[in-house]
This record gives sequence, C-alpha cells and structure tokens, in this order.
Amino acid sequence: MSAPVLTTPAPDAVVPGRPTVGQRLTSFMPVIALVVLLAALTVADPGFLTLSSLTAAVRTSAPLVVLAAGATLVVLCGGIDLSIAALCSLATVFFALWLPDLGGLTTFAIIAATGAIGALQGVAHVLFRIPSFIVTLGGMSIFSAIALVISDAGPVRVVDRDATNWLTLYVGGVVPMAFVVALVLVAAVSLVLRLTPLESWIRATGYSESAARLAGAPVDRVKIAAFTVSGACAGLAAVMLVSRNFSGSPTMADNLLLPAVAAIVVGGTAITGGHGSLWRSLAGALVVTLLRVGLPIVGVPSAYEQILYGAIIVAAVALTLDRSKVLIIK
Amino acid sequence: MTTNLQTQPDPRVPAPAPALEVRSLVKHYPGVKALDGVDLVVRQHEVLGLAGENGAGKSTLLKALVGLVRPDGGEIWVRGEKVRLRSVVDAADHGIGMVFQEQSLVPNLTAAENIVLGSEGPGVRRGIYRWSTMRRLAQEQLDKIGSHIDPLARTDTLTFADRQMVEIAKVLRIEERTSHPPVIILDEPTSVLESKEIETLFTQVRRLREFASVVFVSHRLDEVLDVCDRVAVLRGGRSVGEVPAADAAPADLHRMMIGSTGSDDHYHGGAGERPDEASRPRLVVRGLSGKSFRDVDLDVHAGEIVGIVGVHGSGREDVCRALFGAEPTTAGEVVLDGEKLDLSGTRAACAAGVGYVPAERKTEGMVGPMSVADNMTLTKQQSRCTGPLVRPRKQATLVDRWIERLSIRTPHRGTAIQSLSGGNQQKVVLARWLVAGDVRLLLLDHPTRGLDVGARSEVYRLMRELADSGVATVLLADSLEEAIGMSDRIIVMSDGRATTQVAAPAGGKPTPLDLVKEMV
Amino acid sequence: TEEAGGGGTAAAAGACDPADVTLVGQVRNESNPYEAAWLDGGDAFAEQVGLTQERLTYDGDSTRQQEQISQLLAGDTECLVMNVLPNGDSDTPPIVEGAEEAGAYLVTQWNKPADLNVTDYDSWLSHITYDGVESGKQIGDALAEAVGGSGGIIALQGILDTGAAKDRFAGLEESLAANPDVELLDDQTANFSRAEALEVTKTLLTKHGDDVKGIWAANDDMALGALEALQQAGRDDVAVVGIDAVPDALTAIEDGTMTATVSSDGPWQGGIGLAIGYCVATGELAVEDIAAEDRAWYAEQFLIEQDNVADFVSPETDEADFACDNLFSRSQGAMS
Amino acid sequence: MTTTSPADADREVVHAGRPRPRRGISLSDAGPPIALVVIFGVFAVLSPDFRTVSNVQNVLDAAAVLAVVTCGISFVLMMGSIDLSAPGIMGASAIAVALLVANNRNDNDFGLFGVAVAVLLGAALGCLSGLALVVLKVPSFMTTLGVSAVGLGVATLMFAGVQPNVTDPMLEGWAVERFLGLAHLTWIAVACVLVGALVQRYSRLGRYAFAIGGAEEVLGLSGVRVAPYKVAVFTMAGAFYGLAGVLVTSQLGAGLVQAGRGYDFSAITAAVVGGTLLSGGRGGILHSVVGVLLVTVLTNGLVQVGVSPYWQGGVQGLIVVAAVAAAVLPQRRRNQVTK
Ligand SMILES: Nc1ncnc2c1ncn2[C@@H]1O[C@H](COP(=O)(O)OP(=O)(O)OP(=O)(O)O)[C@@H](O)[C@H]1O
Ligand SMILES: Nc1ncnc2c1ncn2[C@@H]1O[C@H](COP(=O)(O)OP(=O)(O)OP(=O)(O)O)[C@@H](O)[C@H]1O
Ligand SMILES: O[C@@H]1[C@@H](O)[C@H](O)OC[C@H]1O
Ligand SMILES: [Mg+2]
Ligand SMILES: [Mg+2]
Repeated sequence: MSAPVLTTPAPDAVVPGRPTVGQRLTSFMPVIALVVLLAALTVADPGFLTLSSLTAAVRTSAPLVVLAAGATLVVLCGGIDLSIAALCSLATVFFALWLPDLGGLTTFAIIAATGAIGALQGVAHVLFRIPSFIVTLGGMSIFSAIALVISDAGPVRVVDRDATNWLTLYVGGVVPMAFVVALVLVAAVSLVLRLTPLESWIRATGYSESAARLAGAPVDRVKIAAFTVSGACAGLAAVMLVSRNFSGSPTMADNLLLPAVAAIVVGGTAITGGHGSLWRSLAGALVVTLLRVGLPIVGVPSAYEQILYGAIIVAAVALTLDRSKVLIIK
Repeated sequence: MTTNLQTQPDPRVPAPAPALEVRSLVKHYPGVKALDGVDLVVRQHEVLGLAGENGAGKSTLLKALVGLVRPDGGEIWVRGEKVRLRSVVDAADHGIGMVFQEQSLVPNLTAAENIVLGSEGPGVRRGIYRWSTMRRLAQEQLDKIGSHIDPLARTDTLTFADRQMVEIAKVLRIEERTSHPPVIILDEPTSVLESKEIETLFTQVRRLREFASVVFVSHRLDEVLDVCDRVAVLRGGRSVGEVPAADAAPADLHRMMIGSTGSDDHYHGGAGERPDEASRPRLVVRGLSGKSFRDVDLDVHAGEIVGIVGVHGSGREDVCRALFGAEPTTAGEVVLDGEKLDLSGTRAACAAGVGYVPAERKTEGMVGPMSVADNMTLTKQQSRCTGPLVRPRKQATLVDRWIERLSIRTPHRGTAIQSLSGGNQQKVVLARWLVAGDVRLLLLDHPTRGLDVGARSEVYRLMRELADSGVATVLLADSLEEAIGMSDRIIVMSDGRATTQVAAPAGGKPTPLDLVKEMV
Repeated sequence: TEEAGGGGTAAAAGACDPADVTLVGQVRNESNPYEAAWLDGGDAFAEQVGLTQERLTYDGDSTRQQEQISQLLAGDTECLVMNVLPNGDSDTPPIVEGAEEAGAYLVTQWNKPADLNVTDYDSWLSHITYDGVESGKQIGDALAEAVGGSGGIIALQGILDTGAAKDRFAGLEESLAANPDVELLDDQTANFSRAEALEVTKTLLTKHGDDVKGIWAANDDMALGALEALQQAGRDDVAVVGIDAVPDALTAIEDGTMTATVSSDGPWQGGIGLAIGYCVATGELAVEDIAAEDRAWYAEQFLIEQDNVADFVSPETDEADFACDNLFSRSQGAMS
Repeated sequence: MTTTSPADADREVVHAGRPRPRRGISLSDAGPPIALVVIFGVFAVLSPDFRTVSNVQNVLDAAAVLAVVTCGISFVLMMGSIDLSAPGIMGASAIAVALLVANNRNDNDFGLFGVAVAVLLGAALGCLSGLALVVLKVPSFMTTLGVSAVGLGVATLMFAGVQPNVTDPMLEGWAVERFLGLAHLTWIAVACVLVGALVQRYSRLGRYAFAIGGAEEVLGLSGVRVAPYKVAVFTMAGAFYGLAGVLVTSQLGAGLVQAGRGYDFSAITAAVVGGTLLSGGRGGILHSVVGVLLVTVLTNGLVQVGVSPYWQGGVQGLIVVAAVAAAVLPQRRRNQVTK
C-alpha cells in the first residue's frame, strides 16, 4: 500500500538545529566535575596525582562503573534497580561455589544467571505492575537471604585464581584490565543503543511510558531487557570483586548500592527517566570513587570526610544535570 | 497615563483607555520568532477573537499577557498603564486571568481547591484550611456558570467537560480579585467540549462582557465569529489585521490567516471511488465487550471512513483503544483482512497494521522531550532501519519528506516535539503511522483537536487520500459536523452500545439533528 | 600485558629511618566507642615514637576498605605500616596480598580465614585476635552460673558473616553442652548493634515471657541494647552477658545490672599493631625473628565480673607493652 | 439515508468507564489494610505467642519510631520527591539530644529544651535538603543523600569517641513508663500521626504537598510559588526525623551515631506498602501508618513463628512484594504507567 501523495504549499525553510555551545558544555559537565575534583585532591595532597595512584583509582572503580552502567538502563526507562548490590553479593557466592565444577565457564555462567534473575524481576515488574522500587527492594532482601543460606553465612574462598586472573592484568602496563572491561562494556552497550532503535524506545519509555506504549514501542520488553542487562552487569561486577578479593561473600557488595545510584545521578542522568547515558554514569562512578578513596587518603578526617562527601555529591549534580531536559526537579 | 486615541474606533465618544494593549511584542525561541512585533488592543467590555494558524503565536502572546512568557521586546499596557508582568499572580493583580489550552488542574485535589487555588482568600486562614468556606467560594463560581458538579469531588474523577467547566469557574475568580473590569483569556476552550457545553460557555462569555473583556481563541472560525465582537488575526508572529465579527465570514478570516484563499471543505465524501459494500469488510468486529462497552458490532471496509458518534461516556473511545490492544476486552472477536486480530497489546496491533492516534496528545500521543524525527519513527522502525540498525540518513530523508508533505512547522527534525505548536505536534503524531506506508486500519481519536483550519483541511485531505489508497479508518470526530462530513458511514454509540448505524454517502449526508436524536 | 603498581621486594627486615615511617590505622568507624578508642591508642603509640597516625575508617563497608587499601598501596609504600581491622574474614586475603606485593608492613586483627597462614607471607607480620570460642564460652558459663545452673536463655548473635560472631556462638554451644540444664530458647542476630538488639530482645521477651532467665550477647553493644529492653519491659530478673568491656558495660557490671563481659583492649590493639610494624620497618626486629606462634596469636583476655571490674574501669596502655622486645607479652598462645 | 436500529430488548446500561465524581477515599485504597489484617490473622493463627496482648503492645511500641520517621517521609513522597536523609538527621539529633539533656559527658541538663533543640537541628538539616533542591535544582534523591552524609559527619564530630549516655529521667522515662499499656514514646508517635494527618488534611502546607505531587506545573500556572512549600515540607520531615532520633536515644539510653541506620529504606517501604505512590500525589499519613504496622507485624511475626534469622529478611521481602502486588493487581490497567 503506498502512502498518499499530498500537494501542499512548501514549508518554511528548515534550518539545521545544531547544539549550542551551552548544550555541548552541559554534556561535558560530568567530565569537568571529574577533573575539578581531581585537581582539588591534588591541591590537598600533591602526592595524590601519580600514575600509580590514578591506576589504582580506575582499577578500584571498575565494579562500580559496571554496576552503575547496568542500572543506568533501568533508570533511563524510568525505574530503579535497588537489587544490584545484593545480587552482586549473591553472584560472588555463586562464583566461589561454582568455580570448582565449572572452571573457566563460571564467569559466563554467573553473568547468564544474574541476567536471568534480573529478567525475572523485570517480568515481575511489568507483569504485575509492581513499582520497580518495590520489586527490587524485595529482590534485594531475597537475594541477601539466599546468599546467606547458601554460603552458610560466611565467605567462600576462591583457591583457583586462574579463572579471574585475567582481570587483574594491566593493558600496556598501566591500564587495569578490569577497567578496560568496564570501558568496553559501556562502549558496547552505548553503541548498541545508538545504532538500533533501542535508544529511542528506552528514552520514550522513560519520558512517557504511555505515549511509548501507544506508539507501539515494545515497552514491556524494553524494560525487561533493561533489568536483564542490569542483572548481568551485577554478575560481571561480582566477577571483578572476586578477582580482587579471592573469595565470595554474602554481603561483599551490599554497600555499593548507594554509591552506584549516586554515580548515576552525579553523572547527570535524570532519576525520573529518559535523559542520560552510560557514559555519564562512567564519569559519575569515577567521581564517586575518587570521593570514597581520595578524601581519606589525602588526609581528611573521618567526620569531615562525610560532610565533604555530602556537599560534593550535591555540588556535582548541580553541575552535571542538564535542566533543559528535566523540567521539573523532584 | 496615556490614552491611545488612534486605536479608538469612534472619535466622537471620549474613549476610556483600552482594557489591554500590546505594542510590538517580540519573543524569540531557538530557531523561531514566536512573536515578531505583535500589536493588539482589547477594549473594555468586548469579546475579542484571536485567530491564526497553528504556530502563529497565539498562545505565546496570551502567555505573555499572564506573565508566563517574558517577552524579548515590546510593551504591555493595562488600562492605560504600562506594566511588566512577571508572574501569573502579577497578571491576576492587574485583573488578567487565563484558561490554558492544555488543561491545567491538579488532578488529585478537589474541584473546590482547584477553583480557589493560589487565591484561597478566606478559604485559608493562617495556613489552615476552612473547608466549608472553601466549598462555598467554589460553589459561587460554579453557580455563575450553572455547573452542578460536587465541589468536593476529586478533580480526576470528573469528566473532561466538567473539568473544563472547573477551569472556567476558576478563572472567573479574577472578578473577586480586582475592582477593575478584568480581562479573561480563553485559549481554545471549546476544542474538547460538546455542543451543549459550548452553548453554556458562550452564554458565560456573553455574560462576562457585561463586566469584563474577553480574549477568545478557537480554530472553529464560525464559533469565533459567533461569539466575538471583533477578531484580530495573527500570522507568523505578527498582527495582520482585524475585522468586526458582524461583517466577516469564515473565509475572510481564513484568507487573512494564511494570506490566500483556502478551502474549508469537510465534505470530501465521495471524492474517491466508493468501496465495494458487497466485498468482505477489512475489519469485522463481532460482540466486542469491555469495561465500558458491550456487544459492539462494527464493519469497516477498505477505503471506508466510519465515524463513531456519541456523548461523553458512550464508550467509543474505549472501543478504539480496545481495537488497538490498549484496553482489555472481555468478549468478542475482531477480524482484520480475514485474520483474527490479536488484541493482547499495542505491539501486536501495530504489527497487524493497525494505527491509533490518541486524543490526549500531550500525555499519550507524543514523547515531549524527544525530537520530531524520533517521534515520527518511533513505531515503524523499518522506516529508518536496515535490519536491526538505525540509518540516520535514511531517517533524516524520510522525516524531512514528511515534514515537507504535511507542512510541519519546526525549525529542524531534531527539535524536541514539545516546542512545536499543538497543531504541528498533531501532524507529527499522524505522520508516525504513515512513514512506513503499511497501515491497514487507522483509529483516529479526535485527530483534528486543536488544529487550525488549514491544518485541519490537510488532515482531512490526508485521511481521504489514505482511504482512497485502501486504508480503513475509524474516526471519533471533534464535532458532529466533522463526523458527518468525513464519514461514509456513522455508528451511534450510547451507554456502551452501538445503537444505530447511519449511512452517510456523499450527497446523502444526514443532518446533525438526525444523529442527536439517536445519541440520547 | 604486565603488572603495574608500586611492587617492591618483600621486606624481610626494614631499614627505614624512623622519621620516614608512615603509620596507618584502619577501623570501621569512629562512631563506635571501641573502635574510636582503638584509633586513639594508635595515636598514643605514634606520639610515643614522634610520628602521627593516619586514621582511616571505611564505615563497615568491605569494598570501601579494599578501595582505601589499594589506593594507599598505590602511594609510597616503602616504610608504610598498617594496623588493620578487616571488616570480615574474606576481606583479609586481598589486603594481605596487596601489602605483600607492595612491600608494606601489615598487622591485622580480629578477622582472618582459618586456612590463611601468616607465615606464608613476609610483609604480613602478625595477626592478633581474641579467642572467640573461649570468650563465648566464658560468658556462657558466667551466665549459666548467674541463672543458677538451669533455666532458659536467649542468644543475640553478631553479624552472621564474621568469624567473631561464629566463634563466640560456638563457645556458647560448648558452654551449653557443659550446662545441660540451661536451655537456649531462641537465637537471633542483632548484627552487633545496640538498636537492633533492643527490638529483637523486646520481641523475644514477649515470645518467651518469664521463661527467659538470661541473655547471652555476642558483644557489649547488644548486651546494652538488651538491658534497655529489659528495663522497658520492667524485668530486673534477667542476667545479661556480653563481650568487649566497653565503658558502659563495665559501669553496668559495677551497678550489678549486667553480669559479665570479656575484655577486648581497644587502645592496646590500636597501638600494638603499629608497634610491631614500626619495629620491623626500622630494623629493630626482623620478620624471621618473630616466632611462628607470634605470627597469629590470641591476645590475653579476662572475664570481667562484678568482683574484678574495678581493675578494668580505666584501662591504660603501658608504653612498655610497645617496646620492640616486649611486643608479644600479651600472647596467650598461637591461634589454633 | 438508511437507518438501522438494533434495539436490544434486554438493553442494560454498562456503567464502568464513565467516571463518577468521587470524594475522598475509594475502594482501591482498601488493599493495604486488608493485607495488614490478613497477615495479622495468619500470624495469630500460627503463633499463640503472637496473639497475646503483651505482644500486640510490643508491636505497637516497636512501630513507634518508624511511624514518626514515616510521618515525615510521607509528605516528601506525596510531593513525588524522595528522602534518604533520615539516617544522618537521626544520628545528628540523637547525639545532640544526648549531649543536651543530663548525660555522662557534660554538665548540661536542658531537659525538654534540649529535645526541642535536637528537633530543630533535624528541621535545619531537612531545610538544607529542601533548599538544595529548589535553589540548586538538584534532585531530592541526591540532596537528601548528601544531607544524610553531612548529618552523620556532624554526629561523628559531636560523638568524639565517647558514648554519651543519657541520665535524664524524663527522656529515659519515655521509653519505660506506660500509659494504657503503651510506652509514652508510643503515645508521642500517635500524637505525631495525628498531627501529620491534620496537617495533611487541614493545612495549606499539607494540601499543597499533595498537589505538588499531583501536578507541580499547574500550581505554577495558578500563581502558587511551590519552592517555599517544598522547603517547608523537607524542613517538617527533618523535624520528624529529629524527633525520631530523640526517641531512639530515649529507647537506647544513649546517643548513637547509627541511631537512624536503615530507617530511610524501612520508612519508604512502609509508606509504599501503605499505598503512597513514589511518583507522588497519592496516599498520605494514614496510608503510611498502615504500612508501618504491616512491616512491624511482619518483623515481629517472623520472629514469633520462628523463621530462621537467615531467612527472615528474604521472607519479609517476599511478603512485601506480594502484598503490594495483591494491592495493585485489581487496579491494573493496560496502559498503566508503572515506574
Ligand atoms: N517553549 C517553547 N520553546 C520553543 N519554541 C516554542 C515554545 N513555545 C512556542 N514555541 C514556538 O513558537 C511558535 C508559536 O507557538 P504558539 O504556541 O504561540 O502557537 P499558537 O498560535 O498557539 O498555535 P496553536 O494554534 O497550534 O496552539 C511555534 O512555532 C512554536 O513552535
Ligand atoms: N474505566 C475508566 N475509568 C476512568 N475514566 C474513564 C474510563 N473509561 C473512560 N473514561 C473516561 O471517560 C471519558 C469518556 O470516555 P468515553 O470513551 O466513553 O467517551 P467518548 O464517547 O469517547 O467521548 P468524547 O466525545 O470525549 O470522545 C473519557 O475522558 C475517558 O478518559
Ligand atoms: O563488637 C565488636 C564488633 O564490632 C566486631 O565486629 O568484632 C569484635 C566485636 O567485639
Ligand atoms: Mg496555542
Ligand atoms: Mg473521546
């Protein structure tokens, strides 16, 4: 069937709408925030800005980057995934328990398993229409309980380190492999989003779920996919944690939840959905990591460290959030 | 104090200062001159109509008058005094109030609260609500317009029309606020009302004239001429003239709006070849039931436009949504081109070649912050993809072609759709179903809501051409006239049932009266 | 690909100028009296040798602890001495390996996997802990005695995922075996937290009512929470025991509201770890010269009851405890 | 023109779908209370210990602090914002009050005045979140997370390594003394709930908070400046957390930096389980109270029926999800937006 041919007056000249300097600047804000923070830390302790120190910082950030990147997809869809940290902890236990039997396949098995668990949460969310906050809050406690039970409430040692050794290597002698993996992940997911209709589906879902649905966008499937990727990322982050802790433990990653969500928001992704990107979360995760390790290392006393941390994350978001995209700030 | 004599129509009468005067008002948006030096005079005790194409700058001008848009240049004078309006409160203090084009009530508050919102007066003492006073204040406003709704009902439990009444009741509170005759602005208040409600509204507008000035915007030019004393016309952000309503015809206005003569002919029925009534219908609906409708039968042939008419709550909207898989059904069968139509979700409907244009454009039709291009290609990925990959060039070419074909006024395909005028937004939403050229059944819920005359004719022509190319169309029209004009056949629904079927071939159209008889 | 980072050679015996030594004490947080006292003990030792201690806290967050350690090890590690309280058993191996690779002097306390041997490492000088089984048993026995040898008790466990919690509970089980008439009515975790202990105890008190004669808590914070719950329930006939000898618990024992606790000497722990590292770094002590039984050892601990509580009310650290030739004087033997 | 009228004999009117003007609460609000009754009933059947009067008192006492926190957070959630500042604010106010009333660290003995100062400190910190939200335009998720960290830092500074123990008889008495079987502290919580409910229904602040959640932009169009109300709501929430910190201190007899640990998520869970939407505009104090009771009954009941401590968290999570699912399932619509 052919589209109708219309005879209408010529429209006004269509001028190309290039992003303005201001718009370009806001998209670089997360990076600017990162640089400013690094500069401030260096001023506080000139010894901080060394190659080995930076290497350690990016190595440290890798699991957080991966967790935040996965959860960013859920946030872009307008939801939230509070289960990532608990799922990651559970995955460290799985890893330690499965490694003796599965050997080199464990990593894939873990990522597949956590992806499936993430998908399950996604299905529960779209099928029963339970808010993602609740589904994943429930998931969080359920995964913690399972981890506690199967690990017998204790760490499970990983004796055979061959399966994770590759993550502890350095590319070109300086760039930690774990961080390279995190980078590749962010790049790959971003690329897939950009090159396929997924990006517009995800944004549409996040900005206006009902409009997206009525436009025939596969809203439910997109959401389930986002939860799946988020889960899989939790699994990958777990492998990274195991590679540096040589054990799995039922609470290992639990404290990474708020930093991961903070990383997403500090990157300038709107917590209400639609606007944001994985790259922003990468920058956000680096900012959060620098705050977590940098402040105490440069000698800020513990009590002041917390006060500074609080002030800086708020300031960072004030800098990075593009308010032209998010009209109402809740 | 200045008295601007040159704008007074009758130099013999010592004229009072105009209620409101706008001089060379300018407002730029990125890529658009929304207002390009507008001049406008609103006299005391008159109803001034404001006409203009979609995107001519009407809403922008009016928003500037209530302090919501800060102009880049020009002056606003109120009763001979130059003013700067910084906020809605500022404007209200000068006696200017507005009913917005998009409904603006707080859904989870009571009607009473919405009516007094922001100017509760004695309804709130020291931060404490006095519900009975509040209720009384609201009731007074509702009485003015003869509305019988419960002031303490939650606003989101009211019908659309009742909500519109609440908006009008709300703006009338301006009277209580100022000793001067107020200026009341109504931006397309009728686009969502039924004819009976429109009559009520007009009675109000005429009553308002006794003590106030009214600025009235509508795309229904006959309406504008009916209720207004004088009509000013905007084009491309400039004032292009004004006419006394008494000696103008819709066609005159239209000519001023677009700068040439246009046709305002709904009655395209019969332009193309009539579908073969004997052939098997493209869409066959049998015994369809859902929450708000029961046992609906409906046939639509390829190339046919079937209008469904009914009062609010007749359930026609839900029938449409059900056919698109957006509303659950409890019984019935739907067959499209001989195949059972999967009603389980919108995806399945899209895949089967069903398209749907929802009535609530802002919340359901478009994704505001996303670009025109992305909105247009959101559904039909094949139109911009090769395999699973998006081809930006392919998308750009396609989108630009449709921007041109439908004369969508947008600075760029990458512009966020929310910054377009309502009419242009609607065209983008319609285009969404056309880009792939594979729609077999199109469900149009108020597709011309808020469109200017020109845009509306374009949409009509488009619908007709789609029909001629074989698309089956179900139309929930904006007005009975539209339904009659566009449809080949009309189904009357009432209380969730399809009660009557009226043939409406070209040359044999029923009158609105015929239909109204069946609707109640 | 190759390894980067500050990797130095294993430091068997250091040759650092005493002024170049960096002292780092790391505990969970400063908002816990016991751990704050630990860091203060570290400060006291640092002052003794004319240095300052870098105080690190990780807020009970395992990952954050690792992050801080690896950041620390990325800096100058030549004369770095770390006295670390690992958050859980599983947090110890990476800290140890990191220190070993960077050649930093490390002493750990409390938590370590049983099969991780200090003697396999050069930079990991020593691991110090208290015998959790023993302390759990001691207070268990004290509790059994306080309830007159028979009756119901409830147990409040620590963070389930820690060796300390498990060992102490194992000690309670030993004690129960030795006191067959004492019945364990219920055991719940209150995560070493005073607030959680309050809630759990309240619930268990309504559940078991007057059957409860005693409460065994895996640390004093929980014991203090349990005491509040008892007070709120108007019960003064229940014996309570804990572990750590925090000041409030000692006061409660003096007052007679609490039965017993076991000493854990925070200030000493904060000092001794740094002292061991300092002595090795400055060459006053060689790793090879540390006896195998001093590489992983139980520190001296005492059961504190009303009759001996006065001796512990103001614990002082003796500078002599930190002399390089007297470092292991508080040992009660190698970890089993 | 042809007209066909299929006039049905048994023509019945289909009512659903036509919106009916409604006041106040509707059937869709009944889910959480029903869930509460069901869960209470199940535990009562399973455990004789659970259904005793003293345990019911215990449950109510145990719900007190969470109820006060939830009072504060409900207003924030009603606006569609979120508040994670409870742990920090409670920690700061807990230490502050412990140091202001008679205690073992200093010679202060300010009694009720000390309590007021602690509550004001909470309000001030809450105000800080609100200001950062409206002035810096930073989402509340972040401002409150930041303020929580600031509160913990302030608390740690005041704590200074030595536990402040409360010796003030009034504050200690709140947790111990009883009236009609409930601790004074519980009555304080009841009073908070009442005040909260009144504020919600009869004050402009409460109604505007509700309206902000419903359609913030519309308030602007009506000439209402929302910023001061937002700040006020966060300030009020902070005051509730401050009071909650005082109550925890009264219960524990000591000021703890961790006094508020975990209360942020439990309060949000309670509010949501009670039917307050995270997207704002629905629910309220009384809804949240049902949620608080539900969560507390669950915590207590699982201990009473003897579920293993390892599993308790998991079972609780499962039941919360199931309860919410059961409550929302009947209202499920095809094109519903679930965030
Ligand atoms: N916030 C905005 N940002 C950018 N452009 C805008 C904005 N608001 C309006 N415009 C542009 O200004 C022009 C005038 O829009 P306006 O809404 O005033 O038109 P209108 O005459 O009311 O049209 P309609 O009849 O469709 O309502 C349009 O081209 C529109 O795209
Ligand atoms: N189940 C429902 N719950 C709440 N509101 C509903 C429901 N079904 C329909 N409505 C609302 O009731 C109003 C009337 O719906 P209906 O589809 O029956 O009207 P209509 O005949 O299409 O009228 P219109 O002339 O406005 O198109 C609409 O505003 C619709 O959104
Ligand atoms: O109370 C202490 C607890 O916090 C730590 O985990 O282990 C030792 C205990 O005594
Ligand atoms: Mg307009
Ligand atoms: Mg309709």
